[in-house]
Amino acid sequence: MPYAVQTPVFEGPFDLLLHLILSEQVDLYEISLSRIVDGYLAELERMEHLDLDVASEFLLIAATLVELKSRRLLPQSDDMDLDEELALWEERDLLLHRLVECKTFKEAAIALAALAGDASRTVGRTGGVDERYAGLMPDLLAGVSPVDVRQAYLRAMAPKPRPRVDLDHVAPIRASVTDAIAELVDELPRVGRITFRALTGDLVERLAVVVRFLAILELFKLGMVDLDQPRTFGDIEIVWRGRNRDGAPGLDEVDVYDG
Amino acid sequence: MTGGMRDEARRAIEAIVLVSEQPIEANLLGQLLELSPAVVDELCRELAAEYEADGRGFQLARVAGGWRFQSHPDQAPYVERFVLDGQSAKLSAAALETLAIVAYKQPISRAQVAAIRGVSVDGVMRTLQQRGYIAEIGRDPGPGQAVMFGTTRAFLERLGLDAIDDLPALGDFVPSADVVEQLERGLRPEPTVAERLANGDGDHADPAAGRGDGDHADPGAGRGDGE
Amino acid sequence: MTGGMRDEARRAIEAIVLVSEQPIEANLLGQLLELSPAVVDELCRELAAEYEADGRGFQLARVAGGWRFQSHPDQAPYVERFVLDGQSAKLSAAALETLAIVAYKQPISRAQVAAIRGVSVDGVMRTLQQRGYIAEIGRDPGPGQAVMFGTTRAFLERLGLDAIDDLPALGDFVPSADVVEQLERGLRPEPTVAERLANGDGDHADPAAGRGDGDHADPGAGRGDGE
Repeated sequence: MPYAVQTPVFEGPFDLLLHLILSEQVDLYEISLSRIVDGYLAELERMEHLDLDVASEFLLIAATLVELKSRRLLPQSDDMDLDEELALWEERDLLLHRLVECKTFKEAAIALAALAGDASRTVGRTGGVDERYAGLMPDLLAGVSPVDVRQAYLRAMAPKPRPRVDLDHVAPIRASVTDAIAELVDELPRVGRITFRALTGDLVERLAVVVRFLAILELFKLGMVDLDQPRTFGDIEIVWRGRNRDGAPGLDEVDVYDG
Repeated sequence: MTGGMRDEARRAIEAIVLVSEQPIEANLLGQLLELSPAVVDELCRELAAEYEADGRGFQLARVAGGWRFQSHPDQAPYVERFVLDGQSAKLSAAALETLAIVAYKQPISRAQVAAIRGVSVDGVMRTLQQRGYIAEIGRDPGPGQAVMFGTTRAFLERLGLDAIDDLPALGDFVPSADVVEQLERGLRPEPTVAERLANGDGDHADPAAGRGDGDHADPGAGRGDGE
Repeated sequence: MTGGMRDEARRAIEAIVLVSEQPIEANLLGQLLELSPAVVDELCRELAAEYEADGRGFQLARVAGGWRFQSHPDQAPYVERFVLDGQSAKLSAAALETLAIVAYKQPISRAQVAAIRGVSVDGVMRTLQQRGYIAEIGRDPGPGQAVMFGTTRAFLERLGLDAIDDLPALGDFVPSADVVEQLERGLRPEPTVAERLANGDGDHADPAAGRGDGDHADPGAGRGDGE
């Protein structure tokens, strides 16, 4: 498990993004969205390798990042829907705002830790009164009957209302890149050659599209598909290069094909 | 108030604060001694200064809205040796961040905290609640009636604060303009000024521009190169 | 022993004894400070004389073979007033629930009580123990050797019970004057079959009975029976 030792575990997508953008000691003008997106995706991949349950929060932010990056690749596009473009900008601003907010509370947390550290150097007295005064203690059970005790017990044992979790910020599905790869390894040999647009035509969820995109990149890296883009900014064509249709490799064996 | 009465009140304060199991409010001390809270606070400050001047191993301190006796921070090494159960386990980074959000944004719902942190906070919030640092302090009047959380006295005691207003201002922690600019640039979906200039000049030798072009042609390439 | 070392040791003694909830033996203090018990006793006597000379409202006293801080006897009137007025004279709902859990589940550890209540119970358990309603009654034989708590004779006496088995059984509930009173106060005890029958026969004009009917639909009603 060399990974576990080398790299920090990120608390969440903002944590990871802050790390990627702020830890690079580069000239301001050299910060590039592409590099950050690559770093983010590499980290996602690492988490999958570590068999961590990659939370949908990470994937949602990945979706936004990939979309931002893909916009960057297009020139001042004419065919882009203006609403879509505005929505993307809004999303970006929101993401930026959340990063700033997250960073603010990270700093605040450091200050709280310092306060707690100072405070832990003192211990308050809880010794209370000595036995001389024990008789004076008012009887706290005055007016309490055995039945009250039973009632209190039943109250205490009653199942607590389950905390209702607001899932607004979480995608309803948990898409996994690994699953997507498995699907593609099953599907691509049958079709041989397909455009990315066609491959994702039936997907409604943006997140699902992104996950497929990540899966394709993964397969490309492994040399199992070729990517071809005949026209600049045109459709991306995916060509299956896998050798053995029937013996479609399990993901564990995928590395064998590398190189 | 004569000097004798003053001495009398000071002694009574010492006795009562000593036997109180938690920080005791100036109000309550005032009621017991028939003094105004302001006078009580003044006498307590006097006593505190005296202990410090005498080099005592304890302090009279104002914590969580009341006065209490506590060991002097200097003596932490000895006290830690004695208080074996390390009474307050260290708070994790996640717990501290969550606590900071609740402290500054209270009252706040679990979902709102999760939105700020970008991850689910159910487990952390439950732990903080169990440890008594946060508590349910009401319900959102809105349609969802979400449970709203706030910090507790125990939180103030843990941080050695007198009141929640004594927290440093949140504004102190807002990232500097430099950092914000860096973040903004990291998420900028258009060519940077440098690139635009480079492209405009048609300077093909510029490696940055070259890299950009590579990306255009093949979305996978940049990634592959990086590996 | 130099003067500086002496001062250092005195301060450490003040700090440790202040935070200790029990009288602390010279032996133990000596171990912590790497001093002989005789020297510790000497330093403690010195400190005690100093507090007396300074007219402090507290004392350092030797009790039950150890040293402790306590309020000065001549401050007793104030301490009494504090004990009588200063503390809430009623058990909070939370404290009563904690006490009830200990009563029905004894022997039980602090952690087990906390697990049931879902919040930290350290403070409440300490108060209940100080009031003499619960006490340590042994140790868990398991690996953790957790302290196990149970209720005391005083608890039984206050409730007018002979033995812990005389607590109302959880399954069969006999309505009493208390229940009616509770209904009127808006608390909702779970009615049993017997009660339901009684209500069915009963006086429809009775507001308490009417409220009881509402409870029947409550799936929680059967819960008590299941215990």
